Amino acid sequence: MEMNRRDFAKLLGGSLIGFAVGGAGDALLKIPGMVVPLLYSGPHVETWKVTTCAKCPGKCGLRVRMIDKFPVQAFGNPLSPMNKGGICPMGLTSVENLYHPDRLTSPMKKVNGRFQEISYAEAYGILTNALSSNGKGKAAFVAQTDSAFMGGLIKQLMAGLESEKVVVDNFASSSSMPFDRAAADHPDFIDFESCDYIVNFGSQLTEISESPLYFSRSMNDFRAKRNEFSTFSPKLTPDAYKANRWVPVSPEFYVDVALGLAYVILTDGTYDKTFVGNEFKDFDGFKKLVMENYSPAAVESRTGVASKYLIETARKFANASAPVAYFDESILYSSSGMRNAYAVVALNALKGFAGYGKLKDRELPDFENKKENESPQSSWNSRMLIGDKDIKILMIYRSNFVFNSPGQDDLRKAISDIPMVISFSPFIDETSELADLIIPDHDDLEKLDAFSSTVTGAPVISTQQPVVKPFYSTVHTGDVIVSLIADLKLSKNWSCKKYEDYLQSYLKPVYKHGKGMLMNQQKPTGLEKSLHQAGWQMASYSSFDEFWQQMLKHGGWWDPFPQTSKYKPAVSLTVDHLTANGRGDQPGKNARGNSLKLNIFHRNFDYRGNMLRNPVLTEQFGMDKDVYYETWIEINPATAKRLSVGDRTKVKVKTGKGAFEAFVIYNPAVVPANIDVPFGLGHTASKKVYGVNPMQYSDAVFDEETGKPSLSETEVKIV
Amino acid sequence: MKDRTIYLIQLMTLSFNWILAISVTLWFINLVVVANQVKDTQTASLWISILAITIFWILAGVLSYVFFSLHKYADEVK
Amino acid sequence: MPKYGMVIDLNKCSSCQACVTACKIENNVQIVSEYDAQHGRAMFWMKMLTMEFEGDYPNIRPKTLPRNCMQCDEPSCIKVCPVRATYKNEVGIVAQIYPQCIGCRYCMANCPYTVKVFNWDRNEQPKEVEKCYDPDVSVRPKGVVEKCTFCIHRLQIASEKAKAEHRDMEPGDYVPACVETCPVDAISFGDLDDKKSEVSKESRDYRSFALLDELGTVPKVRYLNAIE
Amino acid sequence: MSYQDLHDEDEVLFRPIYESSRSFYIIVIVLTAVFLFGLGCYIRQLFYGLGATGMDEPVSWAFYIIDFVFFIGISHAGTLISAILRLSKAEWRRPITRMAEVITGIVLAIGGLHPVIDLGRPDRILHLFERGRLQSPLLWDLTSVTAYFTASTIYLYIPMIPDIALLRDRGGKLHNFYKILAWGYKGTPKQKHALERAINILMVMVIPIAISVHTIIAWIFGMTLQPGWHSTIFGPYFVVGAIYSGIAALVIVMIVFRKVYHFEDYLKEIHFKYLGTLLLVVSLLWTYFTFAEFLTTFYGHEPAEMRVFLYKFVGPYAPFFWLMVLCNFLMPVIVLSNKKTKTIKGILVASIGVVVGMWLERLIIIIPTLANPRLPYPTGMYTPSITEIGIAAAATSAFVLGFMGFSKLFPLISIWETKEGREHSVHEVSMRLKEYLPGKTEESRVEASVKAEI
Repeated sequence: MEMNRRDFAKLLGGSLIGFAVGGAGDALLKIPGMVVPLLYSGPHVETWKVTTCAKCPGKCGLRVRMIDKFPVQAFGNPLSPMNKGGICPMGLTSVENLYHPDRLTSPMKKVNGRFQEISYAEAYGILTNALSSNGKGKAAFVAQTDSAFMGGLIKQLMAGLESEKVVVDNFASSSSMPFDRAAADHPDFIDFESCDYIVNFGSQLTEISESPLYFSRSMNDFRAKRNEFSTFSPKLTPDAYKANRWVPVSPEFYVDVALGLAYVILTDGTYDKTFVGNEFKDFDGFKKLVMENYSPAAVESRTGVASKYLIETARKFANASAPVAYFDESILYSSSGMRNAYAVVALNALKGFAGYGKLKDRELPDFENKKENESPQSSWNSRMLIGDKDIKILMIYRSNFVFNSPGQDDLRKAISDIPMVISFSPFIDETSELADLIIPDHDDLEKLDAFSSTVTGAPVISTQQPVVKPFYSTVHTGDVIVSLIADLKLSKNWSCKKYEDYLQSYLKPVYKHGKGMLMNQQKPTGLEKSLHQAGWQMASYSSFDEFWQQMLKHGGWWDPFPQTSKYKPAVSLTVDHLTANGRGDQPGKNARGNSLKLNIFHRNFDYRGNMLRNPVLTEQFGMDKDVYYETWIEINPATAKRLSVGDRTKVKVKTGKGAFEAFVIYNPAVVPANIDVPFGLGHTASKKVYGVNPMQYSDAVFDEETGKPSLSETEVKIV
Repeated sequence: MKDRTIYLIQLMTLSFNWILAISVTLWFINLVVVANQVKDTQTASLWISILAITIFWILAGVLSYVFFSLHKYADEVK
Repeated sequence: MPKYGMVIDLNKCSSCQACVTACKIENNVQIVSEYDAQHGRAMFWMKMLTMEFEGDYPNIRPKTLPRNCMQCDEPSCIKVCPVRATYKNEVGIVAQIYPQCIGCRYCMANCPYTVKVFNWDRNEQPKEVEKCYDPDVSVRPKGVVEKCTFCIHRLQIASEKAKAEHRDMEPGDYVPACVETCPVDAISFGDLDDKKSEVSKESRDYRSFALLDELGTVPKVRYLNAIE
Repeated sequence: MSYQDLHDEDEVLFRPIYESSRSFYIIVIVLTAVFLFGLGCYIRQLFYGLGATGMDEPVSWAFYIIDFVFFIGISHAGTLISAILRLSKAEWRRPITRMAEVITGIVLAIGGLHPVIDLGRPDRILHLFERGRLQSPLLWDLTSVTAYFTASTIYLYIPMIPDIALLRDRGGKLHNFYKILAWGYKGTPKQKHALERAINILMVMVIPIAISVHTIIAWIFGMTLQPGWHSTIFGPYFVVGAIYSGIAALVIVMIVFRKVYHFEDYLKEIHFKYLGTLLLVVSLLWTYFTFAEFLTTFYGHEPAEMRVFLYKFVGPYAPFFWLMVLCNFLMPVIVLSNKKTKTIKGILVASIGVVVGMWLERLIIIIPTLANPRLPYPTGMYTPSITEIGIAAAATSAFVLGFMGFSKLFPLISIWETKEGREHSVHEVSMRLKEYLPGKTEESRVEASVKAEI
């Protein structure tokens, strides 16, 4: 650097001034009052605010630690019935997303392939123009939210736009959808008080489920009572560690396994004959199908599951007084997705759904509407974007579906062919980078929302309150949609101005109903329970406004003593359900062959590909395997030796879609015919790309009914 | 250089060794005091200190002995 | 004076790693760079270890356990520290004095549990992590050794709070972040000398064991064996 | 007698002090460049932290500590050997002792710095003095290395005083420098006597100090609970290893300077043969210790110990281990026990092998243990970074530079001892020999009177 004398003088002067302000400022110069707040870092007062975590379907209560009105940490809310003070890695790091430097700070418009910041008014104008000119019948909406209220709002918008093309990706509704379709109703919870045997078909109860924390606790209690459970899954995930028997099986064979179990029960005659006689409409057809095709020997030859395990499991299932054959959304992730689920529903039906419970109290409007909002899901799904020329407007709410499904190139092309794509994502991710307009949503901690859940056996409404004022010019997507409905006059009698009004309209009946309590105290004692049942209320509020404010303050409302009943639906399941479209039902054929298969598994650090931009989670992602910032594959040592692949070395993994580099981890619990690879890394839209996204290399195999991708049917080679 | 200056410089170099011995001593005394203050490994500190201090003093002593005897006997007639 | 200890019930533990994250964010443990992490310098005070696999495929289960500092009663790290940067305080916690550490890493070499981690590089954190620093815990500079301290800052806060309220500390006033976070209450924490406390009862349970008990380090973190 | 008389006889020993060839300057420049590179590496490490090295989580000690142990081991060349040889009145020691002691002084200073290089916070080094904890073997080490450095420097300096006096008397540019250092030595009998007395005291003192230094370095490892380190044999094992590498280093230095400064007349083949025999004996001793150490480990078959054992024998460190066995046992024993190969060249080859082998031994002791902790941890090969290699190279070049610098200031072979040997010892030794024989001789009485005279 060259420096002449004048520069030096300037520098000297500058540093002198700096000294005067910085060093002697307090004493010598009187700092004007206006400047003080800028210099003063605050009194560091600690406060706690309660909200709800929206990172996964779990709806855990969060206690956010605020220092001078800024959140710094989040822990579990001990008063929430969902998590009782515990919290998972995603919840713990939820504050970091708030401060993430990659967050979008204002609405963005794509001009010549580059995003430009625009004002919200302008963005909203573009959105209303597009919808009013081109909207009716030509719009599609892909959303991912675990809030039934938000989902309902989106459906209301699309109903106003006269479009069926809406999918709200909601774990709870996806999990209950097979019940709704096969039995016209769905169970609300597993009745852990009576349930004494569980067969789990691939669900990761303690990691990814409707409430991982509730299930973690319940499964511990369940086991402490010496109850048994078996898990059929393609990978020994942490929740299968605890299973009394883990039977490795590929997800597309769940249907065979479930029907094989049914075969044993039918042969033994140990099924619930009264229930089946009264409620199972097409039982004879079902029985015929099972008896013809699903003998344990046949199942073994197809799936590789030893018939002794089938028989053992089936007998335990049949002899249990209240068994549950459990599945959730994850059962759908295979080419036989819905058939898997139907088969498990049928298996449950054989024992009269004895382990499932249903909330009797149907007066609560939320739970009435839940059904309307969530299900039956329309048959449209995001895969159907491909080749659909009618869609002129696509709206995307928080769903990174390009990232978490195979066949991404087709999707990308389909999306870029749509003239107007509007994303509400708070980040630039793999999906929102394709959008023409982004109206970023608030961060979870800046947001108002509510979630309902019945999975614990009690109706719970958890509220998410904005613990901090929005940092940037982001807009609550709920507010956008509410004003869209109002401005475009899409609904009659629409009186809501904000999302808050919409939520309140749903929660008013809860207040009027009068039962239950806020999450402001521990679960009431037995005495309080008797008082409660005698008609005493624990309400600490006198008006709806007060109720609403307190609900936000305490993180929600729940009814600790609900009236429940057994779940005894009429089963309308037919043989067609199980042999859907004549596809896939190919008894006797070993579909898997001898080749290695890529099995993509999920971990509890990322649910649907939007969490691993968080530095803490990204670092910890492979910590237990000591792999950091790169994709690893887990391989059975026997397989590895056959392929002469060394432990903790780098290999190239090749599929039909290309090849990627991965770090080899020996894991003797991996199915010898599989190579397990974790889902979550490989966000190509982030500034720094760690690892690869295995979906990108996965074959585009889908369950036709739901459009869920198969995660374990891609042939793979190691080169 | 004058003999006087040279002698002073020599004395200074010798005193380095004494400074070392004395500072080692002070250091160890400090460590023993600290150990005593925090009530932690007092005996071990004491014994190790005694051993180490002795060695350094002997070494300094030997060097001084050589220095002073060389100067003392320098003018002796052969 | 109480003697704090911890018992981790492996029967309940669901390997969810929430304790690991909680520890990381509570104690401002450095997130190292990609290069460092891949070269064995990732820093975790609490870590999920897979000890071994039991059984044969498919009836195989990994034995996993969360491993933090064992807070030994006879700590081998203290013996070798040349500057008293690690010491056992009056409540039995093996604490670290970061400003005193000279970074010789002798304690790391002598810890049989490999719980100590070293700040190999300058502490450069992503912006969002810096914003979420726990104000109660200092951020360690490069070149010092650190490890789990049973969230000793929480003890200080709890005891000062109790003092301000003119009462004695009660069980449950002070728990480390991992204990608070554990979704399945697998970790119990408290006074080992109090025979009535849960942790003391559990530590005398027949299922209880300590890691590398044979070394005579007398860990105050014990485990309850998972049984079928 | 006058010192001027010595000139014609031992002029070759003075020559290096007054004359420097061109190649000398070239070597100095090259080595200084290497040293500066290493210094740069260290400064970079100061800025960026120890992340600049290749160390990681289980392998938290590596190159610096290896070099530390290695250099301190080499330092035993000197003082210990010269003290033992002096003590046992081995007459062939006379041209050797000075070089041995110089090695000690220089290498100790370099080796002693390595733990400081290894520190994460060298700026806090004073905490050792303020809040040190004497139970820590590192403090024992600091003390014993300081004591050894002091003792060996004094032990180098005192026997050098007569030679400095010679240089002073010759005049020249550095006249005042030598005058200061000569401490007024004029060679009077009483001065001589005082000097000899001091040498005798130091000779006895230096041996336990030297042994304690390496024992304590061994205890840094032996006092831990780690598999492969926690061993009672480590103290003597390290001492033997230190003497072994020390002799080898000494032989190399002697051969190099013999060639460069034309000391062939002083360092004769017989010296190397004797040193070769010593090397052979220590080699066998070292092998014995190694065998004992590994056999007990293997026989005990403790799982954690066995992991380390197998890591060395058949695991990733097997190449280094077997190379070490070759360098430290097979090669020296074959070369040194065979008359045909026990030439100066052969001994040089054996010595280089031993120095390399002993460095590998330190590597094999330190890294496999750290890489195999008791709890499951991923193990990976440790690879040094450029920083560590640079600093190791700088340390080596500092050693050579130091030696070269020394040779430009002081004679590398003790002139007065050579002279003394020439004048007195021939007679004294023959007297002594006769004394060993049965019967009292006339000469022994004469010898006694000669001694009394001195």
